[in-house]
Amino acid sequence: MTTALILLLLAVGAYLVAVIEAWTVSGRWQLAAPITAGIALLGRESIVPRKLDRVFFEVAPVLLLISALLAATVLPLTPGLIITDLATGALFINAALVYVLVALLMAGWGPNGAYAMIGGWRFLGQLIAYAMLIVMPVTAVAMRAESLLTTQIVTSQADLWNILYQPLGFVLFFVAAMALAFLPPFDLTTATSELAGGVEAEYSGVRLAVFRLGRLVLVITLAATTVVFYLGGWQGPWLPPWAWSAIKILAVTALMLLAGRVLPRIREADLLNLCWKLGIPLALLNIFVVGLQVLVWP
Amino acid sequence: MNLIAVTILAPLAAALLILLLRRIPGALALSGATTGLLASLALLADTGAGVSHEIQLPGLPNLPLSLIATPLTTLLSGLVAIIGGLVVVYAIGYMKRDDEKVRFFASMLLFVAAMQTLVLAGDWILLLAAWELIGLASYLLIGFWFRRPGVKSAATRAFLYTRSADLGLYVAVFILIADAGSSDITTTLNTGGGAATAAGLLLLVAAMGKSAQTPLHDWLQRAMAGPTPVSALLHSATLVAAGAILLIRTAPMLPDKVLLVIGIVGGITTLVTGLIALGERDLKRTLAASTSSQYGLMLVAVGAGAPLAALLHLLAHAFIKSSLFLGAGVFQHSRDSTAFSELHGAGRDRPWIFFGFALAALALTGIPPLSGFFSKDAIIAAALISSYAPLFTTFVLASTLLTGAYMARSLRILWQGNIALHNIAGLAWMGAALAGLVILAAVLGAAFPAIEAMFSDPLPGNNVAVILGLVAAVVGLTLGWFVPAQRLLGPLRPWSQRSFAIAGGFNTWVVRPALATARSCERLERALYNEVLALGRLGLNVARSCERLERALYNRVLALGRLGLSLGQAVRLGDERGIDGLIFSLVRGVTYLGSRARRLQSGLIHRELAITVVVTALIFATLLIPILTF
Amino acid sequence: MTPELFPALITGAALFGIGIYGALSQTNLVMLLMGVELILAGAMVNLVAFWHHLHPDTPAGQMFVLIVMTVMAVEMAVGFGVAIARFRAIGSVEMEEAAELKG
Amino acid sequence: MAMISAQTFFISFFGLAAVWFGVVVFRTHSMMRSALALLFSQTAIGAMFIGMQAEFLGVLQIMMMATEMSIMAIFMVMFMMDPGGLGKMDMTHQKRLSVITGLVAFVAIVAVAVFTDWGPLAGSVPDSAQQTEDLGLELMGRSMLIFETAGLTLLTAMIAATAVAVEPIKRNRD
Repeated sequence: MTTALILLLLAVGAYLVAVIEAWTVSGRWQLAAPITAGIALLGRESIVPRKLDRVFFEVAPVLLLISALLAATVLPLTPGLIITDLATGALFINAALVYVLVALLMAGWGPNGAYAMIGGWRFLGQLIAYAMLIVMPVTAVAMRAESLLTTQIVTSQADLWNILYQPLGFVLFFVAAMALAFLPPFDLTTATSELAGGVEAEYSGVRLAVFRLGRLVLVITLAATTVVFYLGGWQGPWLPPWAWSAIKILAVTALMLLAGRVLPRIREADLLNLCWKLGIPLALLNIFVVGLQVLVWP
Repeated sequence: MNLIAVTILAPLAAALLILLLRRIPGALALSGATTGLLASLALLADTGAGVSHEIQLPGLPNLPLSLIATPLTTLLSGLVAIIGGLVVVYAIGYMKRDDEKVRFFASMLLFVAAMQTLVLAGDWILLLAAWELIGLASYLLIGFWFRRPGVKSAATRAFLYTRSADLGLYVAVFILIADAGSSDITTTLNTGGGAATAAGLLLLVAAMGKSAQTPLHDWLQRAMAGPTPVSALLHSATLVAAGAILLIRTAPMLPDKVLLVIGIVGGITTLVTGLIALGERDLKRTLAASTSSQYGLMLVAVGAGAPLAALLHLLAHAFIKSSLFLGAGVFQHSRDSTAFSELHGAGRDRPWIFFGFALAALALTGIPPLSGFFSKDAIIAAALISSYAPLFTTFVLASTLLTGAYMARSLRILWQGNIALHNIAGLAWMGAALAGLVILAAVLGAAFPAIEAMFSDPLPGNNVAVILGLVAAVVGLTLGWFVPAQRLLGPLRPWSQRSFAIAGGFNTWVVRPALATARSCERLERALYNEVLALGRLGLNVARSCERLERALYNRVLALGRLGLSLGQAVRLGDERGIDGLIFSLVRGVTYLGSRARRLQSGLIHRELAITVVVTALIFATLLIPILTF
Repeated sequence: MTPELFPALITGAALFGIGIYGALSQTNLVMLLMGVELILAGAMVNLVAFWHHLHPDTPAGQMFVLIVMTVMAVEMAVGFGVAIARFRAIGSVEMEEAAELKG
Repeated sequence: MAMISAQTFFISFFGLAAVWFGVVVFRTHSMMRSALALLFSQTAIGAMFIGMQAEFLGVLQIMMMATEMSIMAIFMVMFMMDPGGLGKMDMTHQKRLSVITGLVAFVAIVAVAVFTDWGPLAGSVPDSAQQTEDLGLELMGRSMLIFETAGLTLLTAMIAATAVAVEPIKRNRD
């Protein structure tokens, strides 16, 4: 029952993400656009390239969708509204999201196409850049909550949200999350302008629809994760928890998408430099500071 | 801090500082001397007030070193300090042109410090040490201009004289300490009998040496080679005085016979040296001779049993003679010589200096109310009442007459003549020092009653003595002023020229013994040499025999070696046949196995991995056997 | 005889064997590393199995697994470093061509 | 009993998956495939851990191995063309020896596993939150030295590998 509800909510979320993305691109509210686009994709012929690696080609979109869904399973939207409250939830989110990489590698490798492969490898480099910046801020969050349970992480922010408690961690995590969702300016994998869609280049029809859906779910999941980790989850005055979760998640989504629109795309070499020479030291500093804070205000 | 210590250490410290810093020696010397002067004056005041100071130093086992402040010692130390200070002031001017001030002032202050130690010494050992020190310091100072001809010999001569006389002091001190069982002077003064006699005579010898009594008077005049301030110090308060001081301090213990001898020696000295002074052609030498004569007078006083009178005359004479020398130094500077032939009219150049000089001369002659008058007529009185009155009185009166004569003579020579004015560097300093000394020399008589009170021992005095003394002095002066010295001396003149070197003076009394000792030493040395030579020969013989033995041994060893060689040959043969063959076969086997093993080691990682795994598997199998078989 | 352990232990053994085979048979350095990874994986399986079935109350077993994971990471890093250096040097990572260790 | 059997089934299933993927690693000619096969084998092992209620380790294994094997994949493609060995060429040597060794090792270990008496089975396993806490305490407590050493070793390996791998700097004499 809960699972079904969560899946439904995720579908709605994906729809809203699509709407918001369209709005950030075109500036107009086209509520029907996602639906029509989806139907169009489903109806279109799905072309299969020659000399492809069938397994990877077929598995990749599904794996992307699945990993995003798996990550979503440990995210509490309201108290009790959570599929499985794993004792290692925070870690499990990372574990599930790493398979986004695997999916993209498959999608890049499978169709036996140059652009796709380049996109896939690029994402690997991108992962090497952002992976640490996902894990280390989460470590700080877990330090404050003294647990990996996502629900406990949420309740640990009852008096002060982590965005205020560890703003540095929030910034790092936000950037890393955008890189993980390969949103602009980190959309090196699907750089429409230079790689003709990168990993998406060879996909069409149903598979492309699944791929897009997976990406939308990934975005909404990451937004939810950010909310859970840093924005106090469902907590908030006056309004009921579900409303707060919805508001926060949508706001974070909009922020992510808008940020991508105003920033120029970044080269992966620069991204690596930035993350390893600036990001990781900052993350370590964040852990240190949070440790001190935890000692000072338990 | 004890005043005695300051009195002694201040000059010493100044000397060391001068040697260390090697600059502003004058200022340092002056400050050091002044400090010592103040300290010793305070000491004098304390002692006058009855406060007694004493320092006990750990010396030889149960012979502690001590410094005591009795009226006598403090008085002498005050004298030394005053004269030392003024002479230093004078020297600052006198040595202005000299470029070895450092050495000069350093040894000067050392001299002062040593003298202070000597006068303040409370026990014989310290006194001996100080005695030696002043000997050394005087040697340094007399030989100060050692580059000038004759100076070295003069210094050496003075040193030898005093040292040879010092032997007497040593023996005397040994006798005294052995007799009294203590090195404390005051306790040793109670000794009597033969020991006292022997010690007294030996002390007299020492005093004769230091105070240049006949027949050891010769060195003093030659010591004029030193700088004038040195002469002033030497004659007035320090070196020469030491002899007299020794006798004055030990006077209480001296038996009559010794006193008689002392008196006779002093009397002869005073006459002989007076004549010498009269016959001299050199101002400073005249003064030197007169010094000897005055000390002779003091010895007479001691012999007459009036050490206090001697002490008073010592004080008076110290100031007088130092002022005389200082004046002479001025004249020397103005004429670059001390020969009378050059000094005609030198007095007119600087009337004030001459006035001071004349005042001092009159004081020495004993004209009232100058200090010399009181001390001298005290001596005359003592001679009159002494048990050998006729002898001593003649001595004293004759010496007084002679004094007047040679003083008048030198005054005349200095006055008559024409002016030849040179300007002298540092005249201000010299004049100041001279003035101070002359004033003291003039008015010191006023202090004598206080000193008598301090010693609580009234001076003998009567009108007869006064009249005799005055008569003698005036006669001497008139003779000296009007009659030239040659005629005055008459037949004695050639002797006096040779300064009465009785029995060859220096040669007889110093050089011969020295040479004799040298010869005996040489003889001893030759004997030793022969001994050593004999020993060497013996050693050579032993060595030869050893060598013979060694050669024999060598032959034996050689034979043994040959035997060993032949054995080695045999063994080698055996090796080549048997053992080598075995080893070679072993080597071949090893190389064979190695080539086999090398094939295993291919360097290909998978091969090596495979080998590793297989071997590990075998090992595990062996480990598994027990597990699988139960 | 404790049958509860069989699934895990046999899996570990199989992984170990496969790893041995890979490490020995592959001509390529990276494949060889894969074999080593498999060997370590088998070891980890056994460790976890023993921990779970025999000493679940002592975290030391899990700690050991963590150490093994570290070892895997180290082995990967060093192996790839060597591979890159070798590839840069002679343009290939074929084991057949690597006989420099021959003494 | 049912729980145990379900668990055993779970473990066995993922064990079989792990082994199967392990075999695939050396069966395929596509480097990409072998790398990802190894990845899935490791993932299956992680799943086994979770099945054996070592939740933290399982999740950690899944996460780490995904990254590691992806990196391995790119190296594979870098160093040997794909398909590996350019087609049908055999990429193995001393095959028989390897097979035999592998089989022997497998049999021996299975024998040990089967014929050894591993002693009494422990009862219930503490719940995963408890485990995680214990593990953390263990790491920060008794085993701290070991763990720090491991971390240090890892750092050293990273630095060394980088130093070995970077292009040697051309020292131009001027």
